[in-house]
Amino acid sequence: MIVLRNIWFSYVDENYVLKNINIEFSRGITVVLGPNGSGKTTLLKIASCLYKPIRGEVLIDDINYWNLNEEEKIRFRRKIVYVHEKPILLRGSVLDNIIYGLIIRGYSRDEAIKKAHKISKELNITSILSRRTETLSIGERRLVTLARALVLDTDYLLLDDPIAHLHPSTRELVVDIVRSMKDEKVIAIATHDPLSTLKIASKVIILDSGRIVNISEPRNIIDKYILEY
Amino acid sequence: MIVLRNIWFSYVDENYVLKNINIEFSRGITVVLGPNGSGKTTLLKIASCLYKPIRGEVLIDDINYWNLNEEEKIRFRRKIVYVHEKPILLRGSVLDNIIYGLIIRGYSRDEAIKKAHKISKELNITSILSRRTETLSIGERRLVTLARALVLDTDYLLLDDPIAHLHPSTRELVVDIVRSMKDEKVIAIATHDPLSTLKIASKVIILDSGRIVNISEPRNIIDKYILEY
Amino acid sequence: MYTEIYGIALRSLLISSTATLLALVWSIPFTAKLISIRHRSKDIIIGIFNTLIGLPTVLVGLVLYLLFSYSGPLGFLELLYTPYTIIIGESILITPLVISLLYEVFSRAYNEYWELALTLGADKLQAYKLIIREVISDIFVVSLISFSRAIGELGVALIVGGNIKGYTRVFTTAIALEIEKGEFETAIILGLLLFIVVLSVILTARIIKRRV
Amino acid sequence: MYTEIYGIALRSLLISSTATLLALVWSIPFTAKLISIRHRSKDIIIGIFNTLIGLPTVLVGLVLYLLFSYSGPLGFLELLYTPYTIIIGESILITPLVISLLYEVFSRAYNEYWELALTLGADKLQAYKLIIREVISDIFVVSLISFSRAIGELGVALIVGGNIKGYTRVFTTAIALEIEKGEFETAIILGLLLFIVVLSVILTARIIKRRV
Amino acid sequence: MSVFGKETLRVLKVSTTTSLYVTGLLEKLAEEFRKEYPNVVIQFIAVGTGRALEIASKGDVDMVFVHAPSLEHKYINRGTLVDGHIIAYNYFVIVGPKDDPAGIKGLNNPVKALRRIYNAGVSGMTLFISRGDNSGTHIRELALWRKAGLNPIGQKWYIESGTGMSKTLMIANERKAYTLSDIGTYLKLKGEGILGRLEVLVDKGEGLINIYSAYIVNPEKYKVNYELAKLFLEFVLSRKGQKIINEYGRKLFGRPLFYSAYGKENELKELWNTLLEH
Ligand SMILES: Nc1ncnc2c1ncn2[C@@H]1O[C@H](COP(=O)(O)OP(=O)(O)OP(=O)(O)O)[C@@H](O)[C@H]1O
Ligand SMILES: Nc1ncnc2c1ncn2[C@@H]1O[C@H](COP(=O)(O)OP(=O)(O)OP(=O)(O)O)[C@@H](O)[C@H]1O
Ligand SMILES: [Mg+2]
Ligand SMILES: [Mg+2]
Repeated sequence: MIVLRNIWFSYVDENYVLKNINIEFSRGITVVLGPNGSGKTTLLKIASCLYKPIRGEVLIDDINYWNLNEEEKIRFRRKIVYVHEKPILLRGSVLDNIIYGLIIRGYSRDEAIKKAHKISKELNITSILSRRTETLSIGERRLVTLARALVLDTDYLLLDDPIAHLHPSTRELVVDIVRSMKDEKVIAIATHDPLSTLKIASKVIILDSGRIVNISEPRNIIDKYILEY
Repeated sequence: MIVLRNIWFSYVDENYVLKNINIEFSRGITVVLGPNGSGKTTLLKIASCLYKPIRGEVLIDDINYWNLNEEEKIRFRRKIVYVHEKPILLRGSVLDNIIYGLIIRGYSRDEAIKKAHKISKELNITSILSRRTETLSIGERRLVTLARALVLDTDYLLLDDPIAHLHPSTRELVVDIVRSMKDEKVIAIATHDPLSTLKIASKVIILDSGRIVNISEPRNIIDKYILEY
Repeated sequence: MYTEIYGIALRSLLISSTATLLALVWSIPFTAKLISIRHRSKDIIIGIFNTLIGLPTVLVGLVLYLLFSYSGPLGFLELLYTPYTIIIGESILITPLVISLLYEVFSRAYNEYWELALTLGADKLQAYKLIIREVISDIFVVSLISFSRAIGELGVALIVGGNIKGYTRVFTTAIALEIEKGEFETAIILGLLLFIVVLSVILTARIIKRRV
Repeated sequence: MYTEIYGIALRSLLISSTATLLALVWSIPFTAKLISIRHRSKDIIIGIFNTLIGLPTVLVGLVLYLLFSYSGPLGFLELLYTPYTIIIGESILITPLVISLLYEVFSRAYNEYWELALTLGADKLQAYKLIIREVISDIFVVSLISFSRAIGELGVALIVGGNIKGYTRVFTTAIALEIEKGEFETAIILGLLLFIVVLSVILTARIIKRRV
Repeated sequence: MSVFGKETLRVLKVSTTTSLYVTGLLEKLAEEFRKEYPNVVIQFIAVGTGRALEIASKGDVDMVFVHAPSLEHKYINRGTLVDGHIIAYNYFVIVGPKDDPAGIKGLNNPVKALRRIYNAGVSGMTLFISRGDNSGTHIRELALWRKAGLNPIGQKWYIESGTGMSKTLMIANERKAYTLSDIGTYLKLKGEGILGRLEVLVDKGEGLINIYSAYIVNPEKYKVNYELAKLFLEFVLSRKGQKIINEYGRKLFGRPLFYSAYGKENELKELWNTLLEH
């Protein structure tokens, strides 16, 4: 469980982009919605311990992350994976990218490649495994970053707008994979696509201008969004 | 009108990613659909004369662009604006970005700023006009690149996945603005969001593995996609 | 003594900063043009400039001497042993470094911004301007490094400047003279002064840059 | 004569490439560490290295001389007037340039990849490694430029090497001697040779890099 | 061939004034010496006289060849140098533009010549380039001005170049100016065709003698290869060595660059002593 308590955050001075945030990301899928610039990305980065809040506490499994020492921090960080909204790839092949997180966790190359093949099959990207990353289309890049994260099989999975730029059928594929992990993992998804995601959500958070304006069951929200179409 | 005739294109050697493409982008909105990596981006870049096809002709208003001299090329290019799928912003403020294309076309700074304010109001981004571009959220960046393109009021408008990362209501806003230009301009939109775009489309092109597999009226397609949900 | 050192410091600063500006004046357009060449020869050209960084300064000095000597082709200008030849010499000397560094800066920006500039309707000149504007702070760092290199070079200043007291004597030639005399302490003190002068220029410049 | 020039060329290459490697060995970890400092002092530190680029080589030579001299603190090593001191001296001399250039390279990559490395579970060392791997081709260009700078410097080689025939004579000291003797043609021919030797090294290196 | 040389050989390190090295004389002596002692390597470090002595006083060389009696004297007193011997001599020359605006050509009195140059300088007709670098040549030049009772320092026509002999001669040539030079460097550069506008105007007269001495660095104070240094010094002073010095350059430059000290030791020593007060 990731618990955020009284979180305040600003990039510059006193311009708070997150204001007194209190939430728990627990087992299942939490979908984070909100207008552009409302603070979704910032929130997920705080929850994945990439940004340190100005005030407030980030508790991972009841432990205050920012009080840990360097070594413990790394142990905790290895339980969490965050996928950026803008796909950032490493030089080299797609396969190199997918196995990177496994290699640094001490897996042998063979094991890592086996796992990489498995996830690639699920995401339908085996055909591009040997491609150099500079040559990918934007949707292909996104899929590689997803594969690179999912292959780690971490307890916590935070996905930032993961299905943007994906073709509808591929989007379904990703949603299905995430749904299948719902029972074992703490998953958070920031997205602008409530239609695809709400159906798998356990909880929905709506942000506006850095404040939580609604936390509720997906049922209540779906009607609102469906109406828009 | 932009006409592509027998277009072949490859990034490396003989690996054609566009194969014998024949289409016309004419007045109204052409929506380009297709799986990730099917060649949508490549197609739009060829149509906007950024890439030179390996074989085939690109005709803008019946003129073969690649036969023009440097000076004429620029005159033609100024009629076309292409918006990248990944937002690329210039250093400086949002306003600086929006007026850039006007300034280089010889507009006075005052005129340019007036136009920038108008389009910003339509896109609901006046509040961020003075922000430095490094500090924007991804959706905000996307909106700025759209504003920067739309403000130019060009005859040809080619948008590559323009509504990815946008919040549903903002997406509607963009779609409405584009719809309102439908009668005067040649517009092409590559997208993974048929639901939002097909309703304004005049023509739909479906790409797969670099080939056009379908050109038709939007009606015929909508049913197919709606079924998926 | 005090006024002499003051003169040396001022002279060194003026000569080297002018030389740096001069080198930028021709290196920026040249490099901007160079990156847009698709041809293979680009690699060879930049390889040559990389190599020219390693031309010993005394050799550059010698070639300039032969050019500007009374019996050389530019002798009629009567510029030898004046501060102006040092400026010319240093600007030529640092040009390969400036171009090599700018090349890396521009290539990166070129990939990112050239196409963007075209989509927004820029002609070639405007596209170059846009790229230069995007990397202006990198260009700035390149100029600091090159200025530092210029003020620290000895060979050109010595051979075409002549280390003439009160006229072409700069920090490096003064230091070399003290070393030759065996007056090591004086040399080191001059070196410290040079360090302090250049450091204050560079820190001031970096602070101004940060504010921009 | 032929074997002497052959010796000079080989010696210059060996000395300068070893010096470049040495400078990289300490500059890469140092700079990697430096970029991750959030403190303001980072600006001042890099400003100092920018400035040190401009220390005259003769001064660096002098300081090293005083260190390695028989009566200096490191005199017991008996390294003065050997090629090894030239290697040490050149590696120290080019360090500020190497660090200044690496700093720019690393800062850019740091902004892009540090956070990514953390999200994938990298510890600090692994994150540094990742950044270095991402910019390896830029590091490569930095080494070429620095190698060029090292092989072209005169002051250190002259003062701590002594330009001893057949032992510490390298291209630049040989050229300086010929100029001193007034044998300008020989100096220019040696300069051309130096150019050809370095150019072939650099072009070969760039071709290999392209293949990787 | 080993790139870094054969270090198993016995090595003699010698710091020397540039003028001796640049003419090639020392390499020639070393070459002949090695015919007798093939296992020996002699390494020359060619620098200005000031630095040559300073290096010696730090114990970095075994032997020095220099030509500035007053400086040498200082280091002898400090106990840096032992076994001093005059090995050769020649004459300083006053060189200047061929049209000789100061009218000193043929004078056999350098002091008189400097007076004329001074007057011509003051009236804006000519320039004088001084090395200004504390070298043996510079020290001698200052001594000559003092003898003439004149102090040109700071005047517009008196230019301090602060560089070695070659570059100073090059400046004099460009500027059509007078300067004091050692004959060796002058003839070498002249032979290379560089000094087209200059010629020797005064080469005789009291005060122009230039005395080269060799010393061994004090083995009681420093780690010095004394035996080898002694061996080389003895070779240089030997009939054979002195003959080499006397003959050197005669063919190439049409006149001798150096005269052997052989047989004139006492006479030269006296002259050397008179030069101390500078
Ligand atoms: N580096 C930064 N410096 C200053 N302000 C920033 C920075 N990054 C983001 N912001 C601002 O903080 C606010 C929240 O940004 P954030 O990226 O979290 O929004 P978001 O909800 O993820 O938006 P989007 O839906 O567009 O991704 C926005 O107003 C944004 O402009
Ligand atoms: N620079 C490149 N070098 C080599 N291959 C490339 C390059 N850019 C794109 N490709 C390949 O060309 C094909 C078409 O790419 P394109 O970007 O046009 O696809 P797309 O339809 O726009 O995909 P997406 O929906 O993901 O944006 C893909 O297979 C892609 O991997
Ligand atoms: Mg976001
Ligand atoms: Mg695309």
